[in-house]
Amino acid sequence: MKKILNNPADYVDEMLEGMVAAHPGTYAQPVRRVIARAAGAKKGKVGIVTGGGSGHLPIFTGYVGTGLLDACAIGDVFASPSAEQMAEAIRLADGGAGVLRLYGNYGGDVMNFDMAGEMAEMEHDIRTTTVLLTDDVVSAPKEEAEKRRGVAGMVYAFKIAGAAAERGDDLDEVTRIAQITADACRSIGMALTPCTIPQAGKPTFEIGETEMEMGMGIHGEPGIWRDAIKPADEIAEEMLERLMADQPLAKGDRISILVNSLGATPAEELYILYRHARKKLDALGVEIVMPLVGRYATSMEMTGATITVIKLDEELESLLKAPAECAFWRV
Amino acid sequence: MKKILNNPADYVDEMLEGMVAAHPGTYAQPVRRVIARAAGAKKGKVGIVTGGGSGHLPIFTGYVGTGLLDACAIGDVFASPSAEQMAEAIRLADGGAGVLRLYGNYGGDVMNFDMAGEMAEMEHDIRTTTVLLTDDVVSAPKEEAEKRRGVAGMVYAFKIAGAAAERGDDLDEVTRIAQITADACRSIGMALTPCTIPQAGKPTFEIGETEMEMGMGIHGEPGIWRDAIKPADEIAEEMLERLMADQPLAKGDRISILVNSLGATPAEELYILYRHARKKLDALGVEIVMPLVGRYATSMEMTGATITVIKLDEELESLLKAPAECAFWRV
Amino acid sequence: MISSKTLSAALARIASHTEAASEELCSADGALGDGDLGITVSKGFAEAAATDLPEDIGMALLAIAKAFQRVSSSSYGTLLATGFMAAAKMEKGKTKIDPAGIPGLVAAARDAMMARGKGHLGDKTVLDSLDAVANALDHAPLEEMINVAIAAAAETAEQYRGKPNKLGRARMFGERSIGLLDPGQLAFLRIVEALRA
Amino acid sequence: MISSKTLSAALARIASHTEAASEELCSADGALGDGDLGITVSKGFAEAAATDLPEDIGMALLAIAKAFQRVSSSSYGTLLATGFMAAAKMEKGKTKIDPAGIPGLVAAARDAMMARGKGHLGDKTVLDSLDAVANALDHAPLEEMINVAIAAAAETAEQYRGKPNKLGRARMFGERSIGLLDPGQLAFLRIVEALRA
Ligand SMILES: Nc1ncnc2c1ncn2[C@@H]1O[C@H](COP(=O)(O)OP(=O)(O)O)[C@@H](O)[C@H]1O
Ligand SMILES: Nc1ncnc2c1ncn2[C@@H]1O[C@H](COP(=O)(O)OP(=O)(O)O)[C@@H](O)[C@H]1O
Ligand SMILES: [Mg+2]
Ligand SMILES: [Mg+2]
Ligand SMILES: [Mg+2]
Ligand SMILES: [Mg+2]
Repeated sequence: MKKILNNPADYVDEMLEGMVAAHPGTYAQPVRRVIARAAGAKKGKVGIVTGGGSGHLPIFTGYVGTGLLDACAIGDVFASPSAEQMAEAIRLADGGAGVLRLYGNYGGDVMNFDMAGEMAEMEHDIRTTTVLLTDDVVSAPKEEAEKRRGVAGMVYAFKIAGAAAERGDDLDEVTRIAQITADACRSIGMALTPCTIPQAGKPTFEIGETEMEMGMGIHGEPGIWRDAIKPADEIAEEMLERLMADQPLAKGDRISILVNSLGATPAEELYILYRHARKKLDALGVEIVMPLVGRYATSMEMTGATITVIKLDEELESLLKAPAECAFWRV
Repeated sequence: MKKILNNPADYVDEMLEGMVAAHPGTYAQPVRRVIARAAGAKKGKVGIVTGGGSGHLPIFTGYVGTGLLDACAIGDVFASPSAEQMAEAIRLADGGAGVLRLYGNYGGDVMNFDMAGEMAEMEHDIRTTTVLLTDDVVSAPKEEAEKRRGVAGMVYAFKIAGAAAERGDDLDEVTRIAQITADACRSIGMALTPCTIPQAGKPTFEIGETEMEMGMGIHGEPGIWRDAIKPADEIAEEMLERLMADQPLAKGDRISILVNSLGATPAEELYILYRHARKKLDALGVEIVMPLVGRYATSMEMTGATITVIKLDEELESLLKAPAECAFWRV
Repeated sequence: MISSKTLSAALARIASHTEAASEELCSADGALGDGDLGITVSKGFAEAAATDLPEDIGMALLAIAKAFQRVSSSSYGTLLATGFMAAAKMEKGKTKIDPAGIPGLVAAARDAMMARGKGHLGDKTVLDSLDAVANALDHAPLEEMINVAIAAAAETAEQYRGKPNKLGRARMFGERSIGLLDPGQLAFLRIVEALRA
Repeated sequence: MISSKTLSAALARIASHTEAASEELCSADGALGDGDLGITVSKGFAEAAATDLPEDIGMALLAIAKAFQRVSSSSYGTLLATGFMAAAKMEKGKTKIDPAGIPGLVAAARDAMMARGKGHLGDKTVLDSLDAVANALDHAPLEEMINVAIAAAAETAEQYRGKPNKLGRARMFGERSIGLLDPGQLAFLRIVEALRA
C-alpha cells in the first residue's frame, strides 16, 4: 500500500494527534476523536458542529476555527463517527445559545446525529437544530433533491453559517442562514483514479487508463457513471452544464465557485478547469465572487475534482467574505 | 494519461491564465510566463524575483504576493524559463532599489539567471544580487554543500527575505538575510510514486508496490537511493536524523519545520509524519515555531513528502512571523 | 427459553460466521455503496460477543446495542443497535426470552429501525428481511423457528434482487441495482444462518 | 567555405537526426537526470532550422543562439546558445566560414560554455566532447574533418563512460553514473553525426 502510515488501525488517531500538535492555537481534542476550538466554546455564541469520516481534510475537522465550526466528531476513514462522539461534540460546542448540527446527508451520519441530538438534549439540556447539505446534483433527481448527498458545498455552509454565528445571530437565525446556504449550493464531481482506505489496503475501485468516473462522491466509492477521459474544457463544460440545469444562472447573478481537488489533482489542473468555467460564466454575464480553487474537500489521494456553485444574495455574500481562520484557510 | 488538461502543449499557459483569473487582486501576467504582483512593483522597495519550472505550485509563482516575491519567471513543467523571461521578471520587480534573484540551485536556472542579470543590468541599469537555495542535504556531501540543489527551503527564503524587503531593508541587507536564511535551511525528500509531465505523457520513473525513493528532488526525477517502504515513524526518524547530522540541533534551539506534500500525499499523512517529528524534537528540547504542514512545494501529483528544518535566530523568527499574503498562504 | 448465556453463545457463532462472510459482504456493499458492510457487521458482532452480558436479558440486549454503537457507526451498525435497543426495552427485568415472544421482538426492532432510518417496507433494505422474518415466525413451531427465519431471509433477498434499491447509498445506483442482492439483506441472511449450528 | 545556406542545410539534417535520437537521449538523461535532453536538443535544432538565417554568418550564428534560447532553456540548450553566441562574435561581418577556422570556433564555444556553466574539463560533460573535437580538428585534412569530429565525439563518450559525472544533475548519482554514457556527450555525438550525410 503506497501510503505514509504506521499501523493502519492508528491512522486516524495519529493524524489527529499530529494535527493538534501542529496547530495548538487552533485545535484541541478534549475527547478522543472530537476536535474543538482550542479556546473552547464561546459563551453566548451559537455553536456549530459537524461530523463525518476521516480522510477528507480539510473537511471535516479542519474547519474548526474562528468564524467557522466549533467542534467536530471524527470517524474512521470514510466512516461515520459514533452517536456518542457526536453528542460530545455538541456538548463541547455549546456556549449556552444552542447548537446547529451542520453536515452532509448520509444515512449513517443522519441516524447517528439524530441520536446524538436526542442524547445532548436529554443529558445536557442543549437545544439543537439540523441543516443537511444535499448539494450533489447527480445523486438524486431534482424532484427528490432532499435525498441528495452532501459534498464540497459544506465548505460554503461552514463559512457562511460560521460567520452568522460569530457575529452573534441566535440559533434560529443561524439555522435559517445555514439552510439558505445549503439550498443555494450545487456540486458535481469527477475522478480519474481511486484512493486507498488505510485499513482496506487496496484501491476502492478499478478504472482503465482512458476512463473517468463522473458523479463522484467523497467516500472513495465509484462515480454514478463512467465516461472516456475528455479534455479539461469539456469536463468543466459538462460539469457546469449539469449544475446550471439544476440551478439556472443568468446575467447579473452573483455566485461563488469552488474548484476543488479530491486530493492528488494538482492546483495547476484546477486552474485549467477554472479557466474554462470563468470564460463560460463571463460569457453569461454571471459575476464570480471570491472564487475558491484548491484542496477544500478531499478523498485521500484520489485524482479528480469537484465543482461547487453557490448563488449568493447580499447577506450570503457578506457572510462569505467575513473574516475566518482555521489551519487550512484564512479569509 | 490520467490528468485533467487540454492540449499538453497549452498546460502551462492555461494554468497561468486560470490562476490570474482566479486571483486578479494578487497576480498579473504582464509578459507571457512572467507573473508579477497585481499592484506592480513597489517604489523604493527592493524587488525579489524567482524563477523555475511549472508543476510545483505553490512554488514558484504562487508565492508572488505581499511580504513575499515581486515577480517570477515560469518555464514549462519542470523546465527552466528562458533568460529573457527572467530578465523581464527582474524588470517588473524593480522598484528602483535593486533586485534579489532568489532561487534554487539548478545548473540550467543558474546559467539563465546569470544571463538575465547581465541583460537587466545592461538594458535597464538594475542592480541585482543572487542567493541560491542549496537545502537538499542528500544531493551533495557537506564539504560540497554549495553544489546541493534547492528544494522546499525556498518557502522559508521567500517568506523571510520577502518580509525584510517589505519592511524596507536595502538590497544588501535583504541579500544578507536571504543568504542567512538559505544557509539555515536543510531539506530531504522521499516519494512513493512518480508523476507525469504533461508533454511526456508517461510517469517519470517506475517503482514497485513496496519500494520508496529516498533523497527525492522536486523535478520528478528518481530519488538518490531506493528503499523498502517503512512505517511513517521510521521514515520521519530517518529524515530528521539526516537533517540533524548535517545541522545539529540541541536543547534550546528554535526552529521552524515544514512537512510538505509532493502533491498526492494527503494532509492526514503529513500530520502522521509531523507527529513523530514533534515527539523527537520535543524530547531533544528543541522549540518549534510556526510549523508548516501542507502542500508548499510540489511535483505535480507525486506521492511523497519532504521535511525542511530551518534554525532560527531572533531576526529570522520575527521575519518569518511577519504578515504575508498570496493566494496559497496567509501569515 | 433463551438466557444471557444462550445469547452469548449465539453472538459468538454469528461473529465467526459473519467474519467468514466479511469479504462477501464488503464486495456486495462495494458494488452498491462504500464497501464497508462486512467490516461493520463482523466488527459489531465480535465486540458484542466479547462483551460480558448481564443476567437481566433486557440489560444484556442493551449491552449488545451499545457494543454496536461503539464500534460500527455505519448505517447498518446503527440500525442493528437501534433494533437491539428496542428489544431491550421490551425484555427489561426478565432473565429469559420466551420464544413465543420472538416474532414480537423482531417486529419491534423493525419498527424502531424504520423510525430511526426513515425507511419504508419495499425500499429493498434489511427492513424487508426483518418484516418477512417477523411474519414467518408468527406461526412457526418452536423447533422450526431458525429454519423458518433462514428461509424467510433467503427468500426476501432473492425476491428483492430483481428490484431497485430505494434507500441509502445503493439508491443512487437506481436501475443498475436491479439484479444485485441488497447487501443489508444478504448480511441479515448470514446472521440468521449462524443461529443454526 | 560554409555559407548561411550551408548552415541552414546542416541545421535541417541535425534537426531530423536528433529528432530520431530524441527518445534515446531522453532515456539517457532519464537515467541520470530529468529526462528532457532529447526534447531540448531536437526542439532547439528544429527551431534553429526553421529560422531564416541572414547572410552575415555572424548574425546567422546569433540567430541560431537566439533560437535555442527561445525554446530550450534546460542546461544543454543554454550551453549550446552560449557556444553559438561565442562563435557568432568571431564571425561577425563575414559571409563565409573558412574551414581552417573551425577548430578555433569550437574552442571558443568550449571556453564560453565553461565560463557560463562554471564547469571544468574532465567533469564528464559536453565540454569534454568539444575539447576533443577542437583538438582533433586542429590538424585534420579538410575532407576528413567531419569523420574526425565524429570519431573524437564517439571516443570521448566511450572514454568517459567508465568515469563518474562531476557536474549537473548527473553529479548526484555519483558512483552510479559510472558505466553510463553522459547524455550531453551522447547528444553531441548525434549532432556531429548528422553533419555527415
Ligand atoms: N435508512 C435505512 N433504513 C433501513 N435500512 C437501511 C437504511 N440505510 C441502509 N440500510 C441497509 O443497510 C445496508 C447498508 O449498510 P452500510 O454498509 O452500513 O451502509 P453505509 O456504509 O452506507 O452507511 C443496506 O444494504 C440496507 O439494507
Ligand atoms: N554546468 C555545465 N557545464 C557544461 N555542461 C553541462 C553542465 N551541466 C550539464 N551539462 C551537460 O548537459 C547535459 C544535460 O543537459 P540537460 O538535460 O539540458 O540538463 P538539465 O535538464 O539538468 O538542465 C549533461 O549530460 C552534460 O553533458
Ligand atoms: Mg456501506
Ligand atoms: Mg459506510
Ligand atoms: Mg535534463
Ligand atoms: Mg531539464
